[in-house]
Amino acid sequence: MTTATQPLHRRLGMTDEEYQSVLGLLEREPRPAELAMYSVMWSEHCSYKSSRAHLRRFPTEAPWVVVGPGENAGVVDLGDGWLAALRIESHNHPSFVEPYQGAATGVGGILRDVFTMGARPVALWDQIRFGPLDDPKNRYLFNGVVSGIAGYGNAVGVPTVGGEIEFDPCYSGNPLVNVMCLGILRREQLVLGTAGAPGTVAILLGRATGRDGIGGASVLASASFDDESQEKRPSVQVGDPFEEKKLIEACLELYQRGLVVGVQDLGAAGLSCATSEPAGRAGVGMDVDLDAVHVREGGMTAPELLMSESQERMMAFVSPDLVEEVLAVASKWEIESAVVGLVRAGETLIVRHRGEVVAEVPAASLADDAPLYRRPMRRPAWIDDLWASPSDGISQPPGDALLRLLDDPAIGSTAWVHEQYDHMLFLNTVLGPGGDGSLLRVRGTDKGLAVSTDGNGRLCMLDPRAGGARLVFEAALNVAVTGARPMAVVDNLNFGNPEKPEVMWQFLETVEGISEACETLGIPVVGGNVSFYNETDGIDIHPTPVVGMLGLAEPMPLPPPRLSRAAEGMEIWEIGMPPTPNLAGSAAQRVLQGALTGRPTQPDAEMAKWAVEVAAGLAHTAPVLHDISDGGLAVAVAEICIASRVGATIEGLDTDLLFSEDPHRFVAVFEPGTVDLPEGPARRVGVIGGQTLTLGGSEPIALDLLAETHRDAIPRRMAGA
Amino acid sequence: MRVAVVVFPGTNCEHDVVHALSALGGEAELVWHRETDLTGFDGVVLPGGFAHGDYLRTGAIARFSPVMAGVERMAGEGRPVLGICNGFQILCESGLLPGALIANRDLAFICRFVELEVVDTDTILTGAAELGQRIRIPLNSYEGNWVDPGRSGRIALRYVDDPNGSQGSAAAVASEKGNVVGVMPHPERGVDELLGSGDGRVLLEGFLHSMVPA
Amino acid sequence: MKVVVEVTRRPEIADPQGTTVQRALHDLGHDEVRSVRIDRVIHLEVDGEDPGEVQTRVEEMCRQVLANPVLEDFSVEVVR
Amino acid sequence: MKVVVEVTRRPEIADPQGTTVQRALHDLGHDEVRSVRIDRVIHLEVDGEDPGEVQTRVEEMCRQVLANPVLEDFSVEVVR
Ligand SMILES: Nc1ncnc2c1ncn2[C@@H]1O[C@H](COP(=O)(O)OP(=O)(O)O)[C@@H](O)[C@H]1O
Ligand SMILES: [Mg+2]
Repeated sequence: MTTATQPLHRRLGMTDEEYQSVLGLLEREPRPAELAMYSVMWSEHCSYKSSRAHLRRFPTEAPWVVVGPGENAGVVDLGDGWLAALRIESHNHPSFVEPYQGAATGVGGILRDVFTMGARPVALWDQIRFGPLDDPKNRYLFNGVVSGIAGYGNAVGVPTVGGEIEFDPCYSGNPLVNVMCLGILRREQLVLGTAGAPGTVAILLGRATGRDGIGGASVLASASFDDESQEKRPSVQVGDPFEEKKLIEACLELYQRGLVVGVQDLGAAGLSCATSEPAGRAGVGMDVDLDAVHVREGGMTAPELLMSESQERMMAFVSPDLVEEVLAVASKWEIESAVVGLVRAGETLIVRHRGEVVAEVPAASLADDAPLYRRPMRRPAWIDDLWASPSDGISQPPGDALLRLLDDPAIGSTAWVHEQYDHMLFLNTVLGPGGDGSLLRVRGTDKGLAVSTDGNGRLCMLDPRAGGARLVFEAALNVAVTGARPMAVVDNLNFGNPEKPEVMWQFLETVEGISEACETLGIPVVGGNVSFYNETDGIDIHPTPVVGMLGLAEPMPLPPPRLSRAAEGMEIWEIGMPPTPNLAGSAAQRVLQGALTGRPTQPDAEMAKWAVEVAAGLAHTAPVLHDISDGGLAVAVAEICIASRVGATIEGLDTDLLFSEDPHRFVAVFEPGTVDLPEGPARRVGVIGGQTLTLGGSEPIALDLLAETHRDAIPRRMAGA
Repeated sequence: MRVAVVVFPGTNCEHDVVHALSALGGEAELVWHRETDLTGFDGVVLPGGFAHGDYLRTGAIARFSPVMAGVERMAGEGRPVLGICNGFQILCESGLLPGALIANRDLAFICRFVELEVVDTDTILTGAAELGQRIRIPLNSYEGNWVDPGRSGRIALRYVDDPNGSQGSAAAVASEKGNVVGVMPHPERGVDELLGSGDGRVLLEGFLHSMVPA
Repeated sequence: MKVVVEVTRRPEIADPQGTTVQRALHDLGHDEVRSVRIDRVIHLEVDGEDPGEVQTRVEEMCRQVLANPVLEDFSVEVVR
Repeated sequence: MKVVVEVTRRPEIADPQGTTVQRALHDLGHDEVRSVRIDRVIHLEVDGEDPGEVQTRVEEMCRQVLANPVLEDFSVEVVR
C-alpha cells in the first residue's frame, strides 16, 4: 500500500471516496497535515467505520452506569461514593510485528484509557491467543508477548491478576493480544475527555514526541498482513513503563486537587485525536502550536507531529489560573510538560507550525464525520455443512481422555504465564490467577470486585450468536462463583476482514448474541474495542469476541470459595442445566479428535439467570465452587483435586457427559448437610477422598500424575520438547 | 515508632508497606526521594518497585537520590534500615549491604509464594523469629539473584529451595551490625491470611520492635 | 575463534533507558553529556577454521537470536 | 566528543544472560559456540575540548554510576 508513486491519501491508507468526502467537507484541497489528521482519525482503528452502526445494538443503560461507551473507559457506580472504570483493548498486529513491545505498549495504552477517567488502575487481565506451540515461531511470539506484559505491567506497578490463553492454528499468522484494565475512583475524581470552555489551556504531559509509531496502531490495526507488512515495521513503538508510572501519579495528583477540566490520553492518532476529540465533545475549537510540543528528535514535520504515536503522553485541559500549579505537579513527578494549545470559541481547530497555519478544520469533523460503512454481509454456506455433521462421541476411556486434556496448554496450568506477572501488588488480590473469576477486595468497605474474561473462537466459529451469548453467561458464572453479581461488560471483538460479507455476518451474529445475553442478565455493555483485519494471506481468524465481566460482591464472602478448599469426605455436586453429550466446539473435540464440527448447545436464558443467582448465593457457604467450561465436569473436578491435593470419585456418568461443555453449570463441593441447595436442577455426582481420581468405570489416576501433567503442559512445550 | 517509607520515582510497594506496618501498630509515613533529612524517624524502609525504571542496573540511579544521605546516616547510627526487593538492590548499589543482585537464573520474572528458613535472628528483620522457623511469603522479582564475591554478607533468611540462583540461597542479607537488612521476598505481602499467608508479620513485628525512639 | 557482535538500537527507535541515564548524569552534575545510548556487545567463542565461514554463521545467529531485526542493527567482527 | 564505554561483567560473576543465549544457540544447532558473554556498551556524546580531560571525566562517571565495581570492569575510549 505504500509505493511513492501513489497519491498521498492512498499512501496514508485512505480510499479515494474518503478523500472525496474530505474535499467536500473542507470545500478545498486539504493541506498535507490536514490529510494526515483525517487519515488516522478515519482509520478503522480510530473511527470504527465498519462497526459503529452495529455496536449501537448493545444495551448500554442501567441505573448504575455513570459513563457508557464512547469515553476512554466505562464507569459504573459501586455505591458509597466509589466508582469503577473498566476498558479492554487489543494490540494484535503490533504484537505480531514485535511481540515484546507490541504487548507492552498495549498494556500502557489500556492503562491510560483508565486513568484518563480519574481512576487509579488497580488490575490488569490479559487475553492472549497464539498458534500451536510446536512451531518455534509461535513459541517466540508467546514468550515475547508474556515478557512484554510482565515487563511493562510489573514495572508500571499495576498487577496482572488474571486472563485467558487459547491456542489454535488460525492464530499462527495473527496472534491476539487483548488486555483489560480496571480502575477505582471516588466519585468526585471523575474526569472526562472534554476540552472545556473557551480560554481553557491545553497542556501536553509526559514523554517527548518522536517519529515512533507514525500511523502505527491505527494503520497496523486497520489493514491485513501480507508481504508488505515488513514495510510497516519501522513504526514500532517502544514503551517506557517508568514514564507511565510517573504520569499516573502526576495525573492522580491533578485529579485529587481538582486541577483539570478534562483529560485525553494520546494513543492511536496521537495529537490529532487528543486535540480534535476533546474539542469536538465540548463543541469548541482550539489553537494548537506544534512548535511548543517537546520533541525527542529535531526536524519533525507537522504531519509527523500530528500522527506520532509516541507512548506515555496525556493532554490536560486546565483553566488559565491553574496552569502554573499543573506545571509544578508535573515537575514534582519529574515528567516533562508543555502548554501546546488554547481552547477557542467556534468549532475550528487551527494548528500552527513554524509560524504557519498547517491545519484549519472543523474539530468535530475528524470524529463525527468519519465514514460509516454498512458493509455487505452474507451467512456463510459452510455453516450448514458444519451443523450437518455432528460431533463424534469419545472413544477412549475417560481417564486417558482427561490426561490428554490436562496436558493441553490451553487447559493445563497457567503458572508459567501468571507467575511472570506481579499479581499481588496493592494487597487486594483475594482470588488471583488459577481459578475462575478474580476477586479483589475494596479496602475500607465490605465490597469485592470480581472480574472474569472469556473468549472462545472455536465455539463462535461454529455458531457466533450462541457463542457470543455463551461467553457472556460463562463470564457471569465465573464472577458468580466468587460471590459476585454481574454488573457490566466490556467486550473486545477480534474478527477477520470486514470487507468479506461472511466476516460481517459473523460480526453481526456475535453482537446480537452478546446483546441478548446482556439483556437476559440485565447488564449493560459499558465499553469495548473492535479489531478487524485479523487475517493473514487471505485466511481469517475464527471470530473471537472476548468478554470482560465485572461483578460486585457485597458483602464479599469471607472466606470466598477456593479450588483449594476441598477436603476428605465432602460431596461433589453438579448444579445447573443438565448437560447433553454434544461435544461440538468443545476442548474434547479439539484435543481428542482434532475436529471442529456440529452445532454447539444453545444457551438457555432462564437457566443462565438461575445458575448465576444460585452460585452467587452458595458462595457464602460452599467451600468450593467452580464453573464448568473447558474440558467439562471431568476437568473441573480434576482442577479441584489438584488445587486441594486430594482425590475424588465420580460415579455413573458416561464419558461424553463428563467432557460436555454445555453451559449454565458449576461444581459445588461441601460437607454433607452443611449447604442447603435451592429448588432446581442439581445432581450429586461424587465424593472427595483418597489420593486418586476415579472417573466412572476407568482406572483410578494417581493425584501426582494429574498434578504433573497439568503443571507441565506449557513449560514442557516452551522447553522446545 | 515513626518509620520513613521512601518513595523514589518508580517505587510501587510504598502503600502496601505503609498498610502492613500500620496494621501492626507502626506509624509509617511516605517520604519523597528528594528529602534529605530523616531526623525524627526511628527507622526507614526502602520499599519494592522499579526506582528510576531499574534502568542501567537496578538501584544504580536511585542510590544517588538526596534521601540516601539520610538513609546512610541512619544506618551509621545503628538505626533499622530495611530494603525490600528493589530496596535491597538499592542498598547493595549504595554499598550499605555487600554484593549485588543480578538477573534470576532462568531469566524470568518470578511472582509466587516461596518458603524461607530463618538462619540468623540477630537482625532487625528476624529478631522476633525463631532460628530455623519456616516462613512463607511472596517473591516478586526479576533481579533477585544475589552475588557476593567478597563473601562478607550475613545471610538472615534462606530459600528452602532456591528459585533464582542466589548465592547461599540467600533471601535476606544483613550488614555486619545487623541493623541494615535487604530482603528479596515481600514480608508486607504476608500479613493477611485472606491473601494467602500471615507469615510476614513476625518479620515486620521484629522490625518495629527493633526500634528505639530517636 | 573470538567473535565480537555489536547490537545497536536503530536510530529512529526510542531509547528510554538512554534518556533516563542521561537525566541521571545531569543530576550528578555532568551537564556536558549531550546524549547517551546503551547497546549490547556480545563476545562469542566459536569453533571453526575459516573466518569467512564463521562470520556467515554468526551473522545467521544474529538474525535468529542475538539481535532483534525489528529494533536493532548488528555488526559482526571475527577477531581471529 | 564521542565516547564509547564498554562495561564488562567480571569473569567470576555468573552471567545468566550469556548462559541462556548459549543454550538457545545450541538448541538451534549452533553447537560450535563455545562461550557467550553479553556486555553493555554505552555511547556518549560529551562536550569538551581536551580528549584526556573528557576521558578522566567519563572514567569518573563509570566509577560513580555507569559500572558497578562489585560486578563489572569498564574501559573508556574517546573516539572524538
Ligand atoms: N494469560 C493469562 N494471564 C494470567 N492468568 C491467566 C491467563 N490465562 C488464564 N489465566 C488464569 O487461569 C485461570 C483459568 O483460565 P481459563 O481457563 O480461561 O478460565 P475459565 O476456564 O474459567 O474461563 C483463570 O484464573 C485465569 O485468570
Ligand atoms: Mg471458569
